[in-house]
Amino acid sequence: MKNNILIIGGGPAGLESASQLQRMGYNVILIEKSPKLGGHLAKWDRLFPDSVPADEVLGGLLRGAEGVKCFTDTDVRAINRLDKSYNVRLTNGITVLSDAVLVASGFDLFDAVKKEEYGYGVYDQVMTNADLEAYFKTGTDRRIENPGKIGFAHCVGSRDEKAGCRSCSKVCCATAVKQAIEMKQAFPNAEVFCFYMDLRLFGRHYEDIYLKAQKEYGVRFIRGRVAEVSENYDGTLLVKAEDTVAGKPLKVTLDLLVLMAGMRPSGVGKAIGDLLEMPVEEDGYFAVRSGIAASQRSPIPGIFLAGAATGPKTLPETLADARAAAMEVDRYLTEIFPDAKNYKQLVKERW
Amino acid sequence: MTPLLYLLAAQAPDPEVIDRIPSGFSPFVLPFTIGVAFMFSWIGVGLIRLLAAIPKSDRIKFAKSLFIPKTALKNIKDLFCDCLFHVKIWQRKPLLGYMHSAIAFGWFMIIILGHIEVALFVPARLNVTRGGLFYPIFYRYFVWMNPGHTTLRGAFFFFLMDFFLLYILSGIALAIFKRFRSIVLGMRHTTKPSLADRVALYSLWMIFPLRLLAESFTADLSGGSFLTVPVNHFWHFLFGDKLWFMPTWWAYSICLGLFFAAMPFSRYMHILTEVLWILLRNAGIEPNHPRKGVAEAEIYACSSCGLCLDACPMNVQKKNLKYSSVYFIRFLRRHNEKKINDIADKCLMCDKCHALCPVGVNAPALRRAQRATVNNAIPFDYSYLSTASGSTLAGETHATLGTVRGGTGASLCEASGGAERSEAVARPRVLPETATGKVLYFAGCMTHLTPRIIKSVEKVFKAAGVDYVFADREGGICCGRPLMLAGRKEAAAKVIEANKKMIEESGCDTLVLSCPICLKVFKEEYQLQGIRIVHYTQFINDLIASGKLAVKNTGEKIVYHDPCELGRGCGIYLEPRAALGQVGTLVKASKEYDESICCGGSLGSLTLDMKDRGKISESSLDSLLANDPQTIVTACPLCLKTFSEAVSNSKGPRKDVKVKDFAEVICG
Amino acid sequence: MIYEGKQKIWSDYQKDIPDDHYFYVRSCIRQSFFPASEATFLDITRNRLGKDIFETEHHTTCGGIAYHSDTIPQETVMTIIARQFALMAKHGYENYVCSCITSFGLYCETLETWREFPELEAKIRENLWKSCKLEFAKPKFLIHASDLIYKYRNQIAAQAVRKLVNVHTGEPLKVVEHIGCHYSKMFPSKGVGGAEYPYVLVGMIEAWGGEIVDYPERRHCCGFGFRQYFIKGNRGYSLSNTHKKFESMEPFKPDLIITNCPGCPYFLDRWQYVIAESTGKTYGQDGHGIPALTYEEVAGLVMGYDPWDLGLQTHQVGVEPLLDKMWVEYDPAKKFLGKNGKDLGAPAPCACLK
Amino acid sequence: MGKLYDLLMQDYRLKEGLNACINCGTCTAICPAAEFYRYDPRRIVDIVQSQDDNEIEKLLKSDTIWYCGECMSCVTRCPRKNAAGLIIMSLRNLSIELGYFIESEKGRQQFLLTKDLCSNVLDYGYCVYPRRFDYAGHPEAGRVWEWEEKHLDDVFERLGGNLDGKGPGAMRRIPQEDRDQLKAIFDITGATSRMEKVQAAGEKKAAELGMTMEEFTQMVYTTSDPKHLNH
Amino acid sequence: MVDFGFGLVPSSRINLDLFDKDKYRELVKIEPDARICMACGSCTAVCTAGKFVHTSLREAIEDILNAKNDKALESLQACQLCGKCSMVCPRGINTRHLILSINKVYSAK
Repeated sequence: MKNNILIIGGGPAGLESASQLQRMGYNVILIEKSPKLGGHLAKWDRLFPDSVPADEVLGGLLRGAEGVKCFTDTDVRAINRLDKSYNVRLTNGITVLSDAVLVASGFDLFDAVKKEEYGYGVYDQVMTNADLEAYFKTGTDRRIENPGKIGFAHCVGSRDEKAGCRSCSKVCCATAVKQAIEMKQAFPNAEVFCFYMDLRLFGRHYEDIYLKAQKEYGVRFIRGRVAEVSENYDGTLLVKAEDTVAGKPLKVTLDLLVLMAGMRPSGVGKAIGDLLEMPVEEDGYFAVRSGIAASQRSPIPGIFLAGAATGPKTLPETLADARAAAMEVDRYLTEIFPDAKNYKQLVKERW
Repeated sequence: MTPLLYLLAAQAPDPEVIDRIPSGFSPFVLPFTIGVAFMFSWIGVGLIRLLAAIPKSDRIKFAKSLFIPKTALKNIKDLFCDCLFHVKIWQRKPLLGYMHSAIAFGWFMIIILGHIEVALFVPARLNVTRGGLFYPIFYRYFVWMNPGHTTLRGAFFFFLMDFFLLYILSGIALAIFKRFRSIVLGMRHTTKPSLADRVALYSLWMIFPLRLLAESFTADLSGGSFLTVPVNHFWHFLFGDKLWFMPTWWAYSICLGLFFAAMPFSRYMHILTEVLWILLRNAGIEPNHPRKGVAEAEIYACSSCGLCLDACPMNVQKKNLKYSSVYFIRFLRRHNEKKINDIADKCLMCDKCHALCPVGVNAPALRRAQRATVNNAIPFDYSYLSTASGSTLAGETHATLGTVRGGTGASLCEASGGAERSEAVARPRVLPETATGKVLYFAGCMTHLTPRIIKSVEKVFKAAGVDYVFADREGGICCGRPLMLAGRKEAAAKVIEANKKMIEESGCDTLVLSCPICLKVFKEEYQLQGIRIVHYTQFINDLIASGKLAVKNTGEKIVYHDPCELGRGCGIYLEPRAALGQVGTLVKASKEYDESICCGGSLGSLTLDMKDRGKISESSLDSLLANDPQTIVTACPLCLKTFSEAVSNSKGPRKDVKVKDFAEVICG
Repeated sequence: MIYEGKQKIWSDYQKDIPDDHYFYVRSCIRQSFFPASEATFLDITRNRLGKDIFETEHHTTCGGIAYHSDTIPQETVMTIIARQFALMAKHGYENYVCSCITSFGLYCETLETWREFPELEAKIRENLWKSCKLEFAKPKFLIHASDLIYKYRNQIAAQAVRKLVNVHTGEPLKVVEHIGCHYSKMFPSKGVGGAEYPYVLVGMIEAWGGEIVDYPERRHCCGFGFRQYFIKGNRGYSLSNTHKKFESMEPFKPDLIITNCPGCPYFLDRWQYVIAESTGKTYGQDGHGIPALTYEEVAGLVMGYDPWDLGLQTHQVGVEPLLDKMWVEYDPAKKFLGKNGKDLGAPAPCACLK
Repeated sequence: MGKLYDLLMQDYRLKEGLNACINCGTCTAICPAAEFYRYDPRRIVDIVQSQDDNEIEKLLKSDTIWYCGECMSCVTRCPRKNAAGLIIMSLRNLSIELGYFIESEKGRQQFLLTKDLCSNVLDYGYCVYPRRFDYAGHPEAGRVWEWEEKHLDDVFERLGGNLDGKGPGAMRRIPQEDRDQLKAIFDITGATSRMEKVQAAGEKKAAELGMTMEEFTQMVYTTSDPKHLNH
Repeated sequence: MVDFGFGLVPSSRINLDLFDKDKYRELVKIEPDARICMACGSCTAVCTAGKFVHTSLREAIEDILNAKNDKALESLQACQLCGKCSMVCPRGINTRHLILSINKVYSAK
């Protein structure tokens, strides 16, 4: 055994698959572009639906991946495909000869500035879900000073063809409900409004937190997408939407508006994908061999995918996907890879 | 009677009984006298206020009722059966009945006999100015028995007095025991006594032992019988010849005084008020206010016995005990508006407390009256009903149903027409084109949520060849009962008026209802002249009995649930059972007929939440499934829906029990 | 408000505006109500900036108002537009500058629709040939007249005799910008600065020393609504929309409103008059209104044109307080004189609006 | 799929303006008409995409489609690239084509609009012509317009205009040949026949209502039922 | 004041700033279920009164939250309290009490 496996991306998907593959006895090399492992998880405070501390989950992932060779601040400089392995030159000068490459490049948060009408980066009191998590972690944010009225705008950069992203980001509804509750906990006298188009609370316990938000915290859910944000003379925000249930336009003055920025394909991941000539689908995420039967395999033999690199996923889905990817890598390295003579034939039959 | 008693006394040649204390007074009688005088004046004033609060017409009705022989006879019967013998309690809980009747009847007899004794032996003392108020009570203190002239007559009374004292004491013993171990007497819950209750209660407990003590201390002077005389001997044996008996008479008097003084503020007020309540009730006067007038008699007639605690289906959860009728009445007495409203709103109106109440206090009616004080004033606009019922006139066949207008999806063209609301008025199809039948079937709102009832009823009607008209096939208006239950009498009247018009114009002679909620209000409030109002269980049972409908007995083990409004509400218990007996084998529920437990779905309660309702459904199911039936049959759409959901939500084998509607089972 | 955030967005919406040789088409409403503005535009571009800007007497309305009042079919308006394009091509121009925002939007939409549905363009070509025996060429650049002033804003500033500054306080004037809806709301990339934070007027104000005011209803329509104004019974709609904007800008106390749309300055001006006369409410200082000027009028003021040459007397809201703030010299006596000092009398005074 | 929907789909504005609507309400949220009329553009788009001919017909005969001011603000915000404004325009177009517009109070206004605007275009080559913009009919144009109206030629002269003059300039007289071309365009592209159709529908309606054309015109110009408004 | 033959038109825009927090708190206190409506419309779909005139508990709840208290009462004034809505509500809202409570709280001036 002891094949080399290169994992690109040190977020939850990369860490979990690294941990699994290492356990199987492979030699795992994990690279991470940023200085820190953990991806977006490292920036999050608590996780829906049960408000588990993100650090706790990340700690578990990091412990699992102990022993894996991790290079942070590292990107891929060049990749060339050898007979059936990959020769990967990293930006830190190291060259890895890898028998399988697992791309776990994750996602980028939608750049909320692009939704110009919401005024992120223009109006003082507009922030994103990530900003709010940072506030929860650090306890400070210049925008948050005992807000009386707080709004959450769902679907910012999701289900929006104008913003170039038709798909649903899957996690924002639950995140918004979670954050709405957390804001109510922090500011019990605040009025909290969630502007949604559909509440996509499909997971286990998700509906419970929705009910809890209504019943215990009195969060107001308004079915209508935020259409326009502007700044009042006193610096508060004027938010307009339609209450589509009532069929009437609506306005509300808010002290804080939180934009639920959705998931976009990772820009860094895209660059690596280009090096590997990995195909992407219309939505910008990497294409897979088969969306149902082989969703961890790239169309290119020897290249595997895990986590949000293949589309928006919740954290448990990402971890499950990472474990599945590890199994797929193992299957490839034991069933297809060893037979050098028939490699091409086997790929044709079994990839 | 008095002259006769004097006559009897005069016949005695030599006094058998000698007035021991010529003044006929001793200071120890004061506590009693004060207490009883206080009570009588309190009651006197209360009675005047109460009668004043009754509308004049009712007052006249009341006065007249006292002289109508039939009512008078019923009054006497009820007074004896309810006030003295507590027949209703006997019927359900014999031991408890014995306890109540021992105290009530025993005490009553002791008072009567005491007066007879005075009348016989010292008739002059009956005069109020000569101690008539207390003398008969403390007779044994004031007299000296002439040992040379003992007669059988005297001994007879001594015996009777001792007998009834013993009788009472046995009741008291049970009462004391009940306070600590109520379950033995068949009560799972007992009332929590208030302060006045406690004073009166402990006084009551003490009165008769003290009387025994006092009378036995003086038994060698004033005579006694099998109880007092031996006890007297015992005292002599214990204390020698010098018995100083004043303290015991004082204590006896004080306890009596305390009891009577506390009485107006305690549950024992019922002892006297019950009499008035029975008279008012039998006169047919109904409360129009939850606290004033007749209601006052009613709430003071409540003995706080607590039988309603066990009757109430909500009390399957201990936290709901506080919503029971007994507490409702207690708070009514105390004028605690907040609590009164809370309790009034919580009740399911299943009427079981009323059915089981020994004094027939109609607490649900009082609750409705209370709800009315809050809810009757809520504004409403039923102007559309006139249009709705107007369309029932023959020839109106182009019925269209209104669309429900919502935010999304619905047509918005009307949105531009300002008359959106009025334009949306639809006319219900009340009578189809071929309205020749004399039978009108009215399904009601709830039945429309359980279409299987409608389907089965129509199937049965068809099989039996019933020529009928389906009054509300396309949906009608509400019967008004839910509004009545919420205390919205005026609103209900409008709904009733509209429905009544529709029914009268239909020309039917029989109105068949499948919803007991409708049935109750149609029967009580609609006053449909010449139209027979029947529940479909009755109607179908008649069809079977007259051979028009053939049914097959499948031998299925069936338990029948008595819906509140059908059983307790309309007294229909037997017809559904008779019919069901023809299609299956009926098994018993542990509580049935008028003790049937509400399914929990009742519209009566305004504030009971889903969880609490679920608990009630569970307990009702427990009762129904006592004898392992295969199928639960009910004859109310609300029960059907509630039980169906409760069964499907429950775990274990219970899930396999089928819940069916009466008509569904009949048509097999 | 984070200014850098806006700058970032502005940098994303820069529009190619050609340097010279423009084919100019007029606006029906501006000609009718603000003839001096178009005259000033031509004077500035031709005489002050030395640009070649051509106007032919043969061009007509684009039909936009009739079209947006739903009185003529889409094909009709497109054929009229095609005829305008044919005139441009005939005179050898390819930079099409229009004075009207409705036209500008309609030209954009037409070109976009033709791009998407070439068969429609062919049909229009055929229509134009059948009706006028003309052939058209699509413009290389389609620009609005305000785009041109924007482009030359700094040159204008260099020639300016005064700034948009309150000379009494030394503070910059607070200016509200109002962009015609059809400028960039349909095609954000066709407008300088995009649809949400258009820069076309903001750029001018900044260059000329004023301070821009961003108020909540800034993006909102003036309420013209075509049929909603032309029919008297509908005018409540139009009035109410402007009213909403003024209620929203009121706390910011603006000195001036600058517009780039034909109808907007008329409505923002006259509805203030109607609000004042029918409710008593005024939005400027001491019972005055807030002057709503065209960008040419503002450019003319900073360049030292005589206010009565600019036609400021045809605004119902008096401009004198603004002129005083800017230290513009004017002769009140000449305000309503005709050419060569002809006495034309003066408008009747308003009951409420000063 | 309905017949009316098919007719609508022939309109390029609908082809351009209708993608699958997700009912998010951004259009209504910022719609100037939705704020002051009983109007919800989202629901209109929803009805059109339902392809339900009954509902579409109701729409075509209703006041609802005439509330829009065609400011096109909705176009900016729609996340699905719909254009409610364009959809309204194609509905109005069809309503006029089928003669349904005359059924509603607001639709009927097309009678007046068509008459005035088209004749402005054909007679002068302008949509708006100051001599036809009278203070009496437009009191809101203010005292200053009252004055201008009196001295129109002088004011234009003073302001560098060329009212009814030769050659280029503001409000010049557009040469007859150009106006002839506009007429030819009107004839060929259906505008002329539309004018005739609308005129005839108006005359018929006036007769139905037992009004003279003056009365009818006055009614159409001034009436506005409060039912159009939200309260 | 001059009459121009037309005038300002009232805005129908829902203004959440006008929402009456105190009254709502009062409502929630007597009927907490007010908070848990998810606007599914089941109540309105089965409404007995709704067959004749516009009646909707869903809308009434919405109207209250949208600061249109009078409209909420209007949406309920035809209600017959028949209770069908309580049987179909997926959240188990005690609809009848909610209706009564809305009336009690919001008809009190």
